[in-house]
Amino acid sequence: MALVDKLGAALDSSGGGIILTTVDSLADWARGKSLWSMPMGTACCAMELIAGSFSKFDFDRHGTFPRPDPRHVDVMIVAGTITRKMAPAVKRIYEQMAEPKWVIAMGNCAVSGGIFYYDSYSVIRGVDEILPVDVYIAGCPPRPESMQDAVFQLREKIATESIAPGKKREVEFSLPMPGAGVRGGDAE
Amino acid sequence: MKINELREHLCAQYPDLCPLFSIEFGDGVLLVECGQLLGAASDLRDLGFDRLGMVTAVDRGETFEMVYRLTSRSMSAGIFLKCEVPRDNPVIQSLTSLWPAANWHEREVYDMFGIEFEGHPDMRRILLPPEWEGYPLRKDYEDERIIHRPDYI
Amino acid sequence: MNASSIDRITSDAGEVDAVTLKITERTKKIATDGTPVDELVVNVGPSHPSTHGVCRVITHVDGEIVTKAEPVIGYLHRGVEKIAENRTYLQVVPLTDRLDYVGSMYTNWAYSRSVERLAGIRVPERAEYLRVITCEMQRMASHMMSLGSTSGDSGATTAFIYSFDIRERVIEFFEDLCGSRLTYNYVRPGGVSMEVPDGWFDDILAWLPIARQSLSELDRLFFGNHIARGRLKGIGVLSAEDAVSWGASGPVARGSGVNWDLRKHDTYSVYPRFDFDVPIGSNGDAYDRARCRLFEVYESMRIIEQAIEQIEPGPIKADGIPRLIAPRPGDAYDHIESARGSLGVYLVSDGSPRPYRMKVRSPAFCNLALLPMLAEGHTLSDLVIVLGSLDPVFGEVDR
Amino acid sequence: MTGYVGGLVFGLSGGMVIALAALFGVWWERKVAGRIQMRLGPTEIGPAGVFQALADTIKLLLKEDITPRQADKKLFRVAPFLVFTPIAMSLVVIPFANGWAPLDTSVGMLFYLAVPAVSVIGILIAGFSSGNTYATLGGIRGAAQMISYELPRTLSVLAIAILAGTLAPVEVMARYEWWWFPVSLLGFIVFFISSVAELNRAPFNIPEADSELVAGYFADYSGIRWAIFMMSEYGGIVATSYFGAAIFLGGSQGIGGVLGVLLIFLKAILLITVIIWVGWTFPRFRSDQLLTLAWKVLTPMALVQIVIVGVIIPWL
Repeated sequence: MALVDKLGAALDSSGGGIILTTVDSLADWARGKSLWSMPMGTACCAMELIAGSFSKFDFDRHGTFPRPDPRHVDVMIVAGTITRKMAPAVKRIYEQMAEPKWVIAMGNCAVSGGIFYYDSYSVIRGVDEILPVDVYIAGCPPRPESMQDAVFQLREKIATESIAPGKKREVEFSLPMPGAGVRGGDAE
Repeated sequence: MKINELREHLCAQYPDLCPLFSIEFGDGVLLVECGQLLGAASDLRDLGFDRLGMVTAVDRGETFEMVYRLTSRSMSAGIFLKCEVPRDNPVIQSLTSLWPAANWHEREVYDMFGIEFEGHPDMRRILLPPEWEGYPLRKDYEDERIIHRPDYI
Repeated sequence: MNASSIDRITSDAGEVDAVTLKITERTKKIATDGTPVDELVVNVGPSHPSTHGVCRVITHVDGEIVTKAEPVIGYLHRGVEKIAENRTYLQVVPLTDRLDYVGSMYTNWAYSRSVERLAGIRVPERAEYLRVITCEMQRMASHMMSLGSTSGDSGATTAFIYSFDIRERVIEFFEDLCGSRLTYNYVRPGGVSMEVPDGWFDDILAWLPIARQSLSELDRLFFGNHIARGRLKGIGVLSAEDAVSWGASGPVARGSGVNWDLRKHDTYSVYPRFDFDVPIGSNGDAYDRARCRLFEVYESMRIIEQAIEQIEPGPIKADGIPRLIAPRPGDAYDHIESARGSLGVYLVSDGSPRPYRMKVRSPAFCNLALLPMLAEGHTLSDLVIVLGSLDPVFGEVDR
Repeated sequence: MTGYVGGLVFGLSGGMVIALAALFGVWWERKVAGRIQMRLGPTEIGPAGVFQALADTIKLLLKEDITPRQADKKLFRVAPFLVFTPIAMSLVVIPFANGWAPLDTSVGMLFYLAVPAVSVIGILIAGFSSGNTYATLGGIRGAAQMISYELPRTLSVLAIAILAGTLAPVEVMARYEWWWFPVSLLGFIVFFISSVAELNRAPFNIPEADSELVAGYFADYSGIRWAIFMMSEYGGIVATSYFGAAIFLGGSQGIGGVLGVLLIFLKAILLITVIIWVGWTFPRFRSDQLLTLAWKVLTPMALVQIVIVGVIIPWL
């Protein structure tokens, strides 16, 4: 358990609600704005993931920066087909990541097995069979723009999280459209 | 090189291989007995087929049809070398002594069809995990994890 | 680009002394109590920044020197060959897209050629030209990825991004053509799926000079760098004999001086109508392989220009292709020169509308088998360079 | 007692300075690298994304601090501070303004060259205690590299010390004359290259080597401990750039006040930018190339520089 979780639990139990809210909003702001990604590119989608961090799409604008080391990252982007042989490695890398951590399933293969859903003997049908997935992106492969959208959706999800274990925050989104939510977090 | 020239060339050099030669879809096919495989491959290599393009197998029910694709740079031609392996005793000579390229190809065939290669230095599964059971590309392969696609045709 | 460009590779190679760390004899280190000192086993992969996908290399190192490198593949084995047995001939085309995902057009084409041979389909000339144009553009895109990742592996991130910029433009052209950025499904049995949009050819012709300029910039930025040349020269030397006997093809074989390009020497489609050269290396090291790729991009541009000049209006699909192609029983193999080498598809038909067996002869699979031989004796830093210079795409290696 | 309080205040303010320097360095690096690569770099937080590094730091502070099971736990936890402390200490002798350094000592240059070199111990400990093959290799590479580049770096600074006749950076800045720059150019180049190597920055980042060793000696660190490694890296860049600007480029050139502070700041920024530029453009050295450069090129160059200065001195 990280120090911050202990702090959250202490604040929650001692009734320090206002402090907790303040710390929560700071934490969620920082976590949402600095989502470093572990590019778990296994197949075709990895190409779009690479394209996403390069000149044309530039995820670095949103503070999303690929780091190959699982210890340093916040979100694992599973881009591509996961096979039975690969699954233990993916799981292990997820376990190596430091809390708090999130998973984006990029592409149909990571969502459901995609084109390999039927008749394949070796493909895992969706990475959610082995990992808890936060955001799903459809597409075969999805465009890098959808990747950016996924980062924004993940920010919305992070905004509802509290540093106190098991607690949820109530957040009002400025754009209360179903499925749309805030684009770009609280910067706009 | 035209396929007929190839046949003439082959027949001139190795008369015993000549009757085994046939033409299918514009490609030369040499169907041999599995016992002769190594010798025939060696002959073809001397003839100028210096590259082993691929090794694969086809599940023909009672037998496995081994398919070797050889290509020749000097003749700009390719040829199939085929032989039938019985399903109940799938053992065949390895071509690793002639072409080191056969190493991984034969491992793949072993992985997918369970055909064992005699004289292969490293007969292990290559694509599937070592603990995998069964040989997926056999027609009778069954796995409860496969979801079969509904037939739309 | 003419013959002199090919000479340039050869003459350039002698410019800097090749730093070769290949050790022929290694003294076995013995601990004080008489037991041999264990080597460190470094597990590279299956998720590692420079394995180009999901390859695992179990590397034994003695200090920094690799004494044994054993690639473990199959982490992306999706069983495409089995799936294809349950799909109709046309339904297999999207599957082939996902094999060589850096160059989807090639597998499309190789598969389509195999089906056409099996079913006796004649492809209209315009379709052949479109196939050549798209596949040569795909070659540019694929080689830019390979060159970029070579520079990325050696630490030059900016060169990676510069080369990716060229690739990105090619992908934009493909997007205009068929609406997809990566998996095109464009080349299909009997022709191609779509007619080109208006002005597409003009846009390409206008862009090619810019691409040449960016390419020469990239050339200066990366290959002009002393460190880069030192990193690539003398690394992973592959002799011509080994290249042939190990079945290597494409830039890996040509970097070793094996003059073998299917477009030229076992020609297919409309390639005999174009004037182009095949760049050949002489030393067979990572540098020559990378240079071959760079010059092939220039040659591809020449081919594209000639093809756009020669192309004439006409049908883009063969007439009378049924939705369910059911060829007569038999087996056929056809191959094309992909960015990684000779890519072949072997199809067996039993007369039904589904292939009885499909086998993809993947060049990257054969090339990757060379890794243990090439990496041994080099440092751990060179292992990633050697792996990158073989340019494996694991969708195709593992299938 | 006052001594301790003063030390505490001084240490805390020093920590703040180095943290600020690191925040600025990270942001500047991402912006400069972005511009080099036809990108924008961070844009979202603050004007031109200037607070991006702040968000990163807060996030890293709040992240789980993992100590791997296979690690030597005590050493693993202490190693980041062993790297950070010497680098932070080296900032003490940097002249940030005309005639002022936090610690104006007569052996400032010696202090600056000697103290950060201690951080090699931290790197070695970090690598070994992680119990991870990548980290171990990274630690060994780091130690070999940092030790071999100590020599050319120290020799290169000697030339200026001879010219100025002092080892105090503040004094050097005061005595600087314009013609020292062409005379000590060779030494400056050696100093610059070997400093980049000392800092484990690209193209000398072979201990980190993100395409080979994933992250090298800090591969197993997460959260705040990893942030400390990053802070010491950027603190080191700032320290080196300021030191180089003061010693080789004349620093504030005798101009006092805010203008002088600005002048040395701009010179340091120039050097930081060059470090970033080179780092993102050049391929990484291989270990043997690295040692060849140190022993066959840089060390002789530094010796030649000393000879040049030695020849000139009698003519003054």
